[in-house]
Amino acid sequence: MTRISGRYLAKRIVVSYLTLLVIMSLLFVLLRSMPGSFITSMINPQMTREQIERIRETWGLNEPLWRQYVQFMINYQTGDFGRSPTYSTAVSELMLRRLPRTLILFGSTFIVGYIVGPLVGMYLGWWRGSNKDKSIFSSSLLMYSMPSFWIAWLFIWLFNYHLGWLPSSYMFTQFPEFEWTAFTVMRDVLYHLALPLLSVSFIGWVGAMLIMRPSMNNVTEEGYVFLARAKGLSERTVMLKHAARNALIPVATGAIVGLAFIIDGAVVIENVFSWPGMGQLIVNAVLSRDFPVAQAAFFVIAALIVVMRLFTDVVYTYLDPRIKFGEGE
Amino acid sequence: MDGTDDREPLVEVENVRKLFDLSQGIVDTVLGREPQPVRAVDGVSFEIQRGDTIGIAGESGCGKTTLGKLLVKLYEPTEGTIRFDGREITDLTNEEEREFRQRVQMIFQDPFESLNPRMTVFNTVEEPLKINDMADSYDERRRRVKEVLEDVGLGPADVYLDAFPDELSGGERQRVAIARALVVDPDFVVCDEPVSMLDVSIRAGVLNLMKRLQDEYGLTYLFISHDLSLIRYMCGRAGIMYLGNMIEKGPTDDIITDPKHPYSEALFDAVPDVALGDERRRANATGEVPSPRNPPSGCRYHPRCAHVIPPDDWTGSQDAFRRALQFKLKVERSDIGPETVDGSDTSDPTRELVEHGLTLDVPEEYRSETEMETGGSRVDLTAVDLPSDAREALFDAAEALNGGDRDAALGALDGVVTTVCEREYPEPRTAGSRSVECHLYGDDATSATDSGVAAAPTED
Amino acid sequence: MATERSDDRSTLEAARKRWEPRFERLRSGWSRFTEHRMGVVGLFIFVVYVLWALFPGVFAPHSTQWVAYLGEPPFDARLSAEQIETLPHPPAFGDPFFAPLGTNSDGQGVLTLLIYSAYNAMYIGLAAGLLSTLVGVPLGLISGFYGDTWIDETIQRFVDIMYGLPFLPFLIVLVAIRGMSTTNIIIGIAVTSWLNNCIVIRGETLSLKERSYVESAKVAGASDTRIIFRHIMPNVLPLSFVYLAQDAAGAILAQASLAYLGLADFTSLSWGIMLRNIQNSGYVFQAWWWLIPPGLALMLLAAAFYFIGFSMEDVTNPQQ
Amino acid sequence: MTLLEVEDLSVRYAVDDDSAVHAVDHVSFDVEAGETYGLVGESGCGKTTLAKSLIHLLDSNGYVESGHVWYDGTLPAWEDDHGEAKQAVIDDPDKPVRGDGKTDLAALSNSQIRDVRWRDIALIPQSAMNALNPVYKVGDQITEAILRHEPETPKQEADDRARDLLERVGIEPERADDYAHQFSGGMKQRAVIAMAMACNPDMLIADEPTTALDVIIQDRILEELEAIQEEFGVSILVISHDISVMAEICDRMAVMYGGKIMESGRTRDIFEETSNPYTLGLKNSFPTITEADQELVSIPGTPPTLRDPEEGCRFRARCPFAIEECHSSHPPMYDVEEAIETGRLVEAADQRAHRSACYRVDELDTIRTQATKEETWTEQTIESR
Repeated sequence: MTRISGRYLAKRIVVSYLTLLVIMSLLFVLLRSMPGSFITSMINPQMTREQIERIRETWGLNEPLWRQYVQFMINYQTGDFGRSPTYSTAVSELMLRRLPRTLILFGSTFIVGYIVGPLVGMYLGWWRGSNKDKSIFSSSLLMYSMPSFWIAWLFIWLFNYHLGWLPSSYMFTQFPEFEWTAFTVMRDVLYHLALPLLSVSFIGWVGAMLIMRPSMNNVTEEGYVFLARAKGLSERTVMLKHAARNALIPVATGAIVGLAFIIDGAVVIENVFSWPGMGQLIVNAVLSRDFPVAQAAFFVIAALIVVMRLFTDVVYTYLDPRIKFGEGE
Repeated sequence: MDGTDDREPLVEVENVRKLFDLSQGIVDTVLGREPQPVRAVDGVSFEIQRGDTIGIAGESGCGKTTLGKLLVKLYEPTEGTIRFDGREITDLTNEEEREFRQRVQMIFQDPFESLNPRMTVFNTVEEPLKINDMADSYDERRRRVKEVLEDVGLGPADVYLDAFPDELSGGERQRVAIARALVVDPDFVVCDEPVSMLDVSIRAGVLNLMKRLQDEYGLTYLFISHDLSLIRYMCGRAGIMYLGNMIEKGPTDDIITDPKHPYSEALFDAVPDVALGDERRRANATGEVPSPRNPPSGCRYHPRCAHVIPPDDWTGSQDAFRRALQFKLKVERSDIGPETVDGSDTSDPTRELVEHGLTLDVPEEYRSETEMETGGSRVDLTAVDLPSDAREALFDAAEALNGGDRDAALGALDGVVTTVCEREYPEPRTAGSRSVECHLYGDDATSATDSGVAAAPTED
Repeated sequence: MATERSDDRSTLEAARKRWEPRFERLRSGWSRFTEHRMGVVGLFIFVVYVLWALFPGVFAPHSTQWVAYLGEPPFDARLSAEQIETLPHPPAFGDPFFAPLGTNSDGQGVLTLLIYSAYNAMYIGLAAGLLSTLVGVPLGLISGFYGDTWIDETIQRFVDIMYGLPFLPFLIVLVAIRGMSTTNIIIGIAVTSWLNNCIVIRGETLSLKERSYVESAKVAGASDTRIIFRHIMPNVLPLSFVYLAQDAAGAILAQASLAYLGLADFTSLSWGIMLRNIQNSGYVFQAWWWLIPPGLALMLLAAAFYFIGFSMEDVTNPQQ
Repeated sequence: MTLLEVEDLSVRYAVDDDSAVHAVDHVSFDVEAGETYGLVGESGCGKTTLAKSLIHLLDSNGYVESGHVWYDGTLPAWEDDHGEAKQAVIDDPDKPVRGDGKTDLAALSNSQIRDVRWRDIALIPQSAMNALNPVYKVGDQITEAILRHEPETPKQEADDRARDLLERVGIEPERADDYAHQFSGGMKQRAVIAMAMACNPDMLIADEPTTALDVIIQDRILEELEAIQEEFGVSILVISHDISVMAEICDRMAVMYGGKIMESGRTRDIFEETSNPYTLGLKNSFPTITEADQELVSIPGTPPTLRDPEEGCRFRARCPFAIEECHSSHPPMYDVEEAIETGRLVEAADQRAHRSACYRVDELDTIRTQATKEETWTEQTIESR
């Protein structure tokens, strides 16, 4: 019965696509504007002339710049990210392999952050100015101020080094003594996920809280909250049903900023925990000057954000009937 | 107030239109969305004589504020011309524009928003002098500012000079705003609801101040308000606006004691009065003001009008025609269909729908008895004096609606339920001392009565 | 600005009259700020760090060249194998040497490094915050002031796209390509962090623009620049300070992350580099005196910025 | 029969530790069953605070300092089968129920007053335009109120009742499935009225019911309120700053200033036998549409801030008739008829009589004559006193 405004969605899809095009172009510009040429870093003195020539050719460096650009854009849109010199496979394959692993970490932290954050924000916004609000808010800001890798180390020190409860690296047990079934694998992944998830979420929820708190506080002034009280509803119902539901609307639009923040945390955390995802990949690629991989990894993460943003747009239309019926914006 | 036309008018507004395009983003353009401008002011003409106070009245969204802002050049008109002191204000040279900015000022509605919270009273009032290079020195500006502050009743001025707006009361703020407008000694001041945010006991003081300053400074006012009693108190002449049109203009007393346009009539009927005694007549208008983004065709008021004009060959009563027109409008707005009736009349669902569609959304005193009995959900068909062809058309339409075919329903009504008010915009015409934009008056009016009050409901 | 020919005293008097109400305002704003304990704490931490950054020699027990057992250069000896064995050394107060927070594996005093690194963090935070404010605020002002025109549309679409960029991966790629200097890091952070600034300032400008005091200024003949600078900017500046503080905090943390990932200038003294060195030398879980202080220092500085920022938001928020 | 007796009610807003805004100060009045009672006054006079305090809807820093709100009706738990208070409850000294079965709403706890809200006293808030929650269907918001107070009602029945109520106020019942943004301003106001009648309360508080509306819609809403009252027999407590609206719909009214009632009585008495300097001043400054050449006179000065007010009549600083006595204490509510007939100042025994808080009610003729003259109200004459 509730139909989502097709026009609104169409608009968001067009914007998303344009965004991806611009990100691709940006990548192209960034790489070609490198001091010297970016392939110098891939060439070592042992290479033969032919080898060097072949690299130049695969990168199309002999073509005029605009042809290179067109070719680059076509390749990227068809999912052809070139070949990696260090991993010596097609970059796209590498991406496909790494993406699900990263999604597990990104996705779970996103979910945890966007459950905890709005809940705490709701509570603080409702009681804004109270002593509880002041102390919880300033402590969450302290959490928000912690370097993510540092807090991860502290967690490892406590839960792994000191207590020995949880593993401190990798996604799977390296030499498992159990049978590989879907269940054991899942359990094993969750076991390895625990600390990285805790580390990113420890900081990541604050972003959502920072949006929810003032939003909730604004909503308490609204006429419908007053009316809900006048109807004799309990404070709890007024807060949860009438206030929080409306206060969530800006959180959905702000979710994308928080998502980017969580991704930043996750990229660092992947490196701390040797989680074999995109974050680890992009850092390794950059350090080993494997530009095809770095470039593609960056693009995939950006695309992930764009897709997530489309998703939050849908959530947004669900939350706000004014958009759902194509009348707001 | 009449008969002053031999003087040169200070402000002449000729057929001015102002459309606000809702901005079209790049993406909307790509997706081919139709732009739908808001027709804020839609063809308004009038003149203001020197020294007069002319009132602009109307409900929210009628375009009165936009009109005011057009006159002070805050907006550029989309169409039409505005002349100030004989000069068209759209093509002023820089020098002329400076002069214009000195001679024309505006006072805004909300005294809590019209003063910059980070500027002192002195800085606020001084600013127009500074911008227009009107005083040579700081001391001179200070002297002038003090003088004006005392003129507007904020004396001794020294107390106020260094105050910030949030330290002042609403009445004091509005006086500061007036001082700011008057500090450059203007000729023409547009006052946009200057007292609507003020408490009643303070209002009169500001209004009387404005009247006094008019004499002292030789001002001409355009006084915008939704409050008709204020218009009456302040203005010799007035114009009533509805959806961007000035539907009636003339001497205020005449408009109020004997409104010509059906909308003016409804508007004045609706004003409650402290004078107790006889029950006041309620406003005879259906529904609410439609969106200015998509205004009705012809006379903008015809969908709500009590005196909407039936076609020449209409043999029934005017009330019956008004009801039939309401039926048609409900079909157009998709406000009627099998789901809007409760289906209690299983024997004749078509008749039920017709009787539902013919009801009027008006105060009780204008409803028929059968309407009252059903709580406004049905009207007895026999009590509506419909011509037979109209009756047939309505039944055809209702049948089509019950069958789910809205277009066929509209087709059935087409040509039968039709009115000049819907087809043509009424050009302004003279009625007594006023100019009225209504088909009831003038040559082409068929059922015009001079008072503008048409026949009472048909049961009589 | 009172340039007329009058004697100095009246000029002074006039100036005093004009500025007094403003000072009064600042004073009352300050007293409202100090009601927020969080903001006062933030300000205190901030001041301490500023002092560290400006006069590290006053606060640090040693110079950065100081080495455990050997003292200040020039050295007349080398570290013996047993001495090296004891490094990193836990906190020591006079015996065998003075290092209240211990030493790192090279024998440098942790407290000394900590204090000398404040400059770097301050520099990066303030420079990146200022830079992103300088980009974001004018763009936001322009976008808001010319709201609903092609200028606004262009800026907003650009912002939209920039929001699609993952911040840290973008920094990683940027620094990898352009080089790992501090300047590049600052520019990179500024390029990606002005967005919030721009959006918020735009929103505020859009609403301020509709205030009748802006229209009133237009009617009085004020030019666009006068309206922007005299009527809109003073009302959005407090808000932009809030975002400057947030951007500064974000920049400090981003730089630390880059350092950890091995993408920072290793010759500079910075808390991020200190943490990186712990990992490189493999003492993360052994030398708590080396691990905790730099992280804490980072956290407190970022928190100080956030505390100041959010308290200012409360003070300047007209709704309160 | 008296439905509501407000007895010596004082409401304060705590500003900081040691000062408070005396928003409502020792106010007493009665509302009869089925009548429309008006509270009129300018902004900040305490009229809205007074109304909100009746059912404990004050902002968090507001509190009732003293006084009683006797209401003819009680908590569901304390009711017998006829809806009257149980004898056992009346006899229980711990329960705030009086011998005649009236309950002191001011003494109820937060959870107790929630049972009274909407079921006994419904409220149309000041900003009825924003009173509908944008994310829920309008019908569901009405059903919510029904289910809150009559939890045994089947969902379907509650829904049907919501639709009936909407139809009753002139909204097509199928619009119950719409969201608030799909309603026009007038329809929102009607929907809130429908919602207010959902649990068939005995009393309706309408806080500025027409302030944001255009005049034609206002006209229709006023008609709707009258019709509702006729049909449901509900008492309406109207709060407004617009004395012309009050004149039209109220049976009786009270004029408030500075947290005090200055004058109260039948509407006709207040307008035709005005007996308080403030009311006289208010009438002087209010323009009417019917009079051609009226002269408006404003009351000089501004309303007092009510933060720790001084002793004396709240209006004395703006009053041209102030005498020495006015500085001593705020005058009690004198019986006007008594003062006119016998020339004596007697505190009104009956809350329903025509009352005026002025030490000079015995000189009404002089005051009324002088009040019509503009020079009486100019600033100088008042300051010279």
